[in-house]
Amino acid sequence: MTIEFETPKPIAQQQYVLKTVADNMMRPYSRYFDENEHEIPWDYINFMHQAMKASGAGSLAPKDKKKEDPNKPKRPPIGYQMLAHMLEILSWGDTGMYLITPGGGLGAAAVQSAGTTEQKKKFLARFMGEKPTFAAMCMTEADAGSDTSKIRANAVLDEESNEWVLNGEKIFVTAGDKALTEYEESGQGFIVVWATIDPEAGRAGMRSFVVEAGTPGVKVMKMEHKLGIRASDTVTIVLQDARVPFENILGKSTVEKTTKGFKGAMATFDATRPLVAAMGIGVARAALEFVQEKLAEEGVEIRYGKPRNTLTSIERDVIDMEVMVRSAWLVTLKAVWMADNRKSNALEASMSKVKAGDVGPKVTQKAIEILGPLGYSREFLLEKWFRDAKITDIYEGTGQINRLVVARNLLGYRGSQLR
Amino acid sequence: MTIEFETPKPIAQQQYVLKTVADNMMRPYSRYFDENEHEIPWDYINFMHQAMKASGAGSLAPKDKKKEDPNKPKRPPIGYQMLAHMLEILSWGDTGMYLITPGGGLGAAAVQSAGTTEQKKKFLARFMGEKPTFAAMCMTEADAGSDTSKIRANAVLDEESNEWVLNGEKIFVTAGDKALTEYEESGQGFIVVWATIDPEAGRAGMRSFVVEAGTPGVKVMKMEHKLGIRASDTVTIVLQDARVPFENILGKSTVEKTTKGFKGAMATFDATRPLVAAMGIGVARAALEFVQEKLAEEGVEIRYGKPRNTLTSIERDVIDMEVMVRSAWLVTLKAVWMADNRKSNALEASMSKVKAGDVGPKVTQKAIEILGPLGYSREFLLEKWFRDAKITDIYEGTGQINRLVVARNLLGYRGSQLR
Amino acid sequence: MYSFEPNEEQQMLIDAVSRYAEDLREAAEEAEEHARFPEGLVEKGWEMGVLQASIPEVYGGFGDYSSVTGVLAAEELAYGDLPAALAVMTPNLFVLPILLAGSEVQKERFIPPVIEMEWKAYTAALIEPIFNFDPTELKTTAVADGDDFVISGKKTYVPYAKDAEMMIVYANVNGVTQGFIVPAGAEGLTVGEENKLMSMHALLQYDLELVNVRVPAENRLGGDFRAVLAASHVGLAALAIGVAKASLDYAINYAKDREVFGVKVAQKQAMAFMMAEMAMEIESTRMLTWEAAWKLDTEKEDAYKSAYLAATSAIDMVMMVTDRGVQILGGHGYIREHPVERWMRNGRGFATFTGLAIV
Amino acid sequence: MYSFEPNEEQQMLIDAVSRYAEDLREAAEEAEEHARFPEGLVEKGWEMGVLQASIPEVYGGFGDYSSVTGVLAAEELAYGDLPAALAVMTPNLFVLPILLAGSEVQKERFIPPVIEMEWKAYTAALIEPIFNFDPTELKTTAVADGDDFVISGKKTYVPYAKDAEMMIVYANVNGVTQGFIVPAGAEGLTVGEENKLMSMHALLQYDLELVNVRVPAENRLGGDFRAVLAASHVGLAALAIGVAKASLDYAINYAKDREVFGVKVAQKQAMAFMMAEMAMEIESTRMLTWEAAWKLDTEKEDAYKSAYLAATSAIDMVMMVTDRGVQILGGHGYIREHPVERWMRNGRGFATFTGLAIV
Repeated sequence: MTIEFETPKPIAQQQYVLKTVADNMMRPYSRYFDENEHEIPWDYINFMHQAMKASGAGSLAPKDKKKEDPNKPKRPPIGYQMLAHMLEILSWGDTGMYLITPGGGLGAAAVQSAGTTEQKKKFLARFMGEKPTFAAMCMTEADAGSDTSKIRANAVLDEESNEWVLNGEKIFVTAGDKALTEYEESGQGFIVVWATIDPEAGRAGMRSFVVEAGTPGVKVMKMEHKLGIRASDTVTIVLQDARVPFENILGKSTVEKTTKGFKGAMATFDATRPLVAAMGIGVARAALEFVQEKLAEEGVEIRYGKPRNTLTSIERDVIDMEVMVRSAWLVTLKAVWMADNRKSNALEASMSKVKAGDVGPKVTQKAIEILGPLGYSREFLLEKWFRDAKITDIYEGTGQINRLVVARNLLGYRGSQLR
Repeated sequence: MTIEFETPKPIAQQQYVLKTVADNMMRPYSRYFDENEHEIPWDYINFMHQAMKASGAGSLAPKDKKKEDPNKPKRPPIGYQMLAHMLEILSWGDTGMYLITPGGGLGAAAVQSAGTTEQKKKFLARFMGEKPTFAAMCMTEADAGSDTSKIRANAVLDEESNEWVLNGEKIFVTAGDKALTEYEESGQGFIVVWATIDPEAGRAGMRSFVVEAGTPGVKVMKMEHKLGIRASDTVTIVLQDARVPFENILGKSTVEKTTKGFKGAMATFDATRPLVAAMGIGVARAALEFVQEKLAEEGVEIRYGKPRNTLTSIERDVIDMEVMVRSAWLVTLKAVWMADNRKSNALEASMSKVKAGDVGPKVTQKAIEILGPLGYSREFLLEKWFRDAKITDIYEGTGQINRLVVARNLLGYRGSQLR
Repeated sequence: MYSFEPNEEQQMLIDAVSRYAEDLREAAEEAEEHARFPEGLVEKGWEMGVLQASIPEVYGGFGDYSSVTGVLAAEELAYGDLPAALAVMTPNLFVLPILLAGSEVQKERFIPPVIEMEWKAYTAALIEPIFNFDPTELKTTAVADGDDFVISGKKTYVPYAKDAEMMIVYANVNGVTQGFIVPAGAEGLTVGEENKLMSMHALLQYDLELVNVRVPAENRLGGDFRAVLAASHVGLAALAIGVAKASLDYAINYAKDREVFGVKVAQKQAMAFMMAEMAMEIESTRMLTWEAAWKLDTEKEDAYKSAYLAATSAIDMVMMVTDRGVQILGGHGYIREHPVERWMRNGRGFATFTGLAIV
Repeated sequence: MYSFEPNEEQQMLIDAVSRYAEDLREAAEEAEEHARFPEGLVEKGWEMGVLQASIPEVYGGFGDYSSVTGVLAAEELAYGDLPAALAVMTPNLFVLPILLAGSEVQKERFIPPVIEMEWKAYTAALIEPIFNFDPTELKTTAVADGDDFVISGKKTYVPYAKDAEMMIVYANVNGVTQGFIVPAGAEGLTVGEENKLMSMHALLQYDLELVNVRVPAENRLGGDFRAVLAASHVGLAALAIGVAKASLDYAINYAKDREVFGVKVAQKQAMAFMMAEMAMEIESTRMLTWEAAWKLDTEKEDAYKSAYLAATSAIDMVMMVTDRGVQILGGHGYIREHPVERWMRNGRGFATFTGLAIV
């Protein structure tokens, strides 16, 4: 080991490719899909589907290990680092569009991390199919936001038919509409629904279920109108006596007096936090670079190296923005590097998420202020990036929830000791 | 009523007088008494004592009402407003020296607010005597800081001698040494000690007792070495079977199932919070004005009215400093105006304290940064003001405790609902 | 004396405006989504006569100009809805600069037609579509030519420019900003695109181009532009306070209502502290704004500076507060059903809105 | 590759320095109160050979210069005590600029005598006692005169100037900052008053006056001053991290130990959040600093800029963190028995300390 900051070659190559995607398939359409909230950017979706199929990627989730060539020198794993870079640059392109990239997102990731080999085969093959296909994760309920112990959706086993019967209402499901609605252009998707199989058991009774699009009793009830990331749909899903085969449960079907299963789910969140951070940082970098370009056009030079007292207000702002964006990114990189190297990264993961949640709104808002009347206008994408950036401070645990997680890890406290 | 910001004439006159005191009796000696921590500025003390005697003030505590001349038009009361201005400008001079202004400070204030007429006569007359005389308040204990319910000092009535026997240890007593030590130059002082007369009764059992200098069993154990406000002594006081006459208890000698007495004490704190805020603002204003003078000497103009983007970094800092100092002061003024007009000001009082606690450190530290190598040097008073200012965020309730108070008042929560 | 309570007359006005502001609040979401106010809403606000009450009788009004009163009313209006408040107050942009910096003749001639019972689009053009816009160093120029001034330049964020009967255009005269009364349809004056901004969709604002627009010298407001700028500073500060207060109150209600981990959201120390700080910063800015307005009314030497400090405070305060308003609602804050996201978008603009409100 | 772990050699150095830093911590309070380090303390640090290990053998050392290694060691030293760290590292101020910006001849001639086993006062003079000091636009000038340069100006914050055998004086040569090797006792060179600062009382620093001090042209470091400035930026950033980390760790221990309202102070959400944010900002600055040091070592194009960003981050971070360190201790934080107040005074100076540490 040593201290090093060289971008690995495969990542640099991927960055190059995705920059082209962002420049050509995302940015030119960003404004349109922001102004036309519930339209779907099929061009981008189809392009990404084909591109990923061609590259053999299939899904943005970390890949299973390839068979190793014993003659090749062993390289340290960079899967999460790769992913963080990909998400960062695609969000630099357009966070809303990125969020509906086909390939299964969090839904597929749940199957991959908690499913049996059989389940993986059954549910994940579709993402390499002819048409772009979506999956979504359904966790939040109206009365269960950060406090996931209050989930009320339930699954009852019908022993006669050997089916699970699901009831409940899930809100804030990202890409839920695309996962459930069978568009002409898309394959059959699914959602992964968190529900309790034993309401008395608290978190120990929580399980996740794969619910295929087309299942009777499952309905998309409401598409939210949002502040930002409008290219992605956020929906409410109602399950009314929705029946799924027994084998669609992810994890054990019996309840033991342990919250291991649930903690597993929470650990998945830990793993995804730096990835969410990366997305927020992508947006912030977009805004920073935009301001830097505009300032260069206006002939405004940023004099690095000067004491703060001798700077202009704008120089100081831009320098502070750079500090924020870069440091948030490095903290994120460290968190994914730890994940790749199987080091426990709960502290770093939540740190990166908090940082990105702070930095995105601050940097985008500063950018708007610096550009004045132009910054606030919908002529540029800056104001949109500001709206997009705020989501990072909110989803996958608000800044406050993540500060709690940071503090617990820092102080060595359990949840019961620091609420 | 109307909205008005004209400084009342009597206050303006007092400001003028105290400015002269600050300029001549405080500032020239500030550095000396900072560097020589436990020396006593008798010149200042004697001067203030004579000045206050001459003006009939006697004490900085709000005066009792004068007999009204029925022919004169009735004026709205301005006692607290006057006091806030006085403290602000004396702290602008030197907070440490202000804190040992003779006249009884918080100790005398406690007698004045909770004592009987007889007690007031007995204990307060001395402040108009030949020699400067001090009193101090003893509340905090090693294990009872913000959490006053944990006070362990106790008072037991010796029914034979009809004396209270006090035991306990009090820390962080401001001017405690001057209140208890009989210097050649000073009169006999006293301390007001908070103790429980019924350990089972919790806060309902808390009472305060006047303990005269010279009482056997009372000892100043330790004089603290502090970050700032070094001209004032902060001491630990130990009471070991210290006996005081029965009539030295302030308030009822019996315990009822009510915390009224204690709440009264807390209300006193509410009343003093804007005054503590005023002190912090005085220091901040000193630093701000010092920077403004230096910048003017250097030919640096602050271009008010310009959009932030067109400012220099220093202009922006100075403008922000002005905003902070002025707004904290206006919030404080409102709080004391409310007190004078008998409006409930718990919210405003704690707001002013939080603001001043934030503003003092921020403004003084910015001032240091702006003046660079000179700002950090002990050649100027700036670095001292920074050290002095920090106390505002700490004593009479830390910034965090006061935020709690603000939040409770804002949200309409009792202490039990928001801890 | 110090005193921190509106007088009786002001309190009555506050109460009346506050009732009207409830209508604004109710209409706000739809107005934003459809980029149009419901019929009669702005007119109803105008009919309350807030502006008229601050114009002396001799110019057709029925009161005296008071910056303090204007500030109190503006906060209440913005507590309802910022763009609607700006719409109701658009004629201020024309009337008050004339009152503050115009000649006796200009006041008598131009003010009375505006402050009639009916809201009419009289407006003003200050902001320019450039980087580092500075109202004290405008790029739009006015050059004396015989008895006329010839004005050229570009403007943006001009409310109701399309319908305006007359407007004030600010221009640079030898390094000094001066206002000029320009009639609609003046030769060389083109109303351009409707501005599409991050918020305030229902407040129609436009680009403006002036190519050698000629106005008689008597249309020039000869007074000190800094008085107008200061009236904008306190006006915007008051509006920012209103928006911030709206966001805080909404967040408080939400946080006291919603449970998380067995207690109310508001009972979480971190959340409670956030709200405490929001309240403190609102109060701080309000005090600065009141003092500045009072200084303007009493013609204190440093009144302009005070107004500037109030505006500076307001810009940062409203951003902090409205951001936290969204944050306290969490996921719900991001949904357009709740107004906090709209207030955050409003809040983001105050650094840019110079000249858009004058009280 | 990305990698975030010191290599084995670095880890051994960290461990060794960390043990020595415990001595520094123990001595710090008394050193500050008496304005003197205990006998042998600085020398003991010097004997660890951190500097020597980063000088190639050809110049008398036994290793290769690595900014990353220097940064790691500096954090550990400052975790013990900032002024002692600066004292131990004072000879760096003389040696490293020669290594970074000197000629081969200068390196061979001037470096070996300094890095012998004994700590000797070799130092450097950069800071000037003026408002708006800017290391890239010095007021001290050096003018070529025949084969010599003639240097005039005033300096301040020069560590151990009184005992220095030789020092580097930075001066403005036609708008460019350049270092000059100046021997003690050079004609025209006067060591003035001992500086009395807000903190670091035991680190003796002095004013310096130069009146037409003449040095041969061969004493001029001809290389790029920006390399020296960058080495100072990362050095100070690393020291700031050490001070901040010390404060956070102390606050954590205190808050986990002390009870209030029936729970530990650390269990209060507001307190816990404060510490979480302190940790995050420390980690953020550390990452920037490591990256900058790595860029310096690998000669990346934007290495100087990265170093500057790290220093900028460090200045604000260390102020925030050390202020909160005091705050978390409440009244106890204000008492000089606890080191948090000293760290806060240390922290306040980083905006000013440019050139006081070079790694």
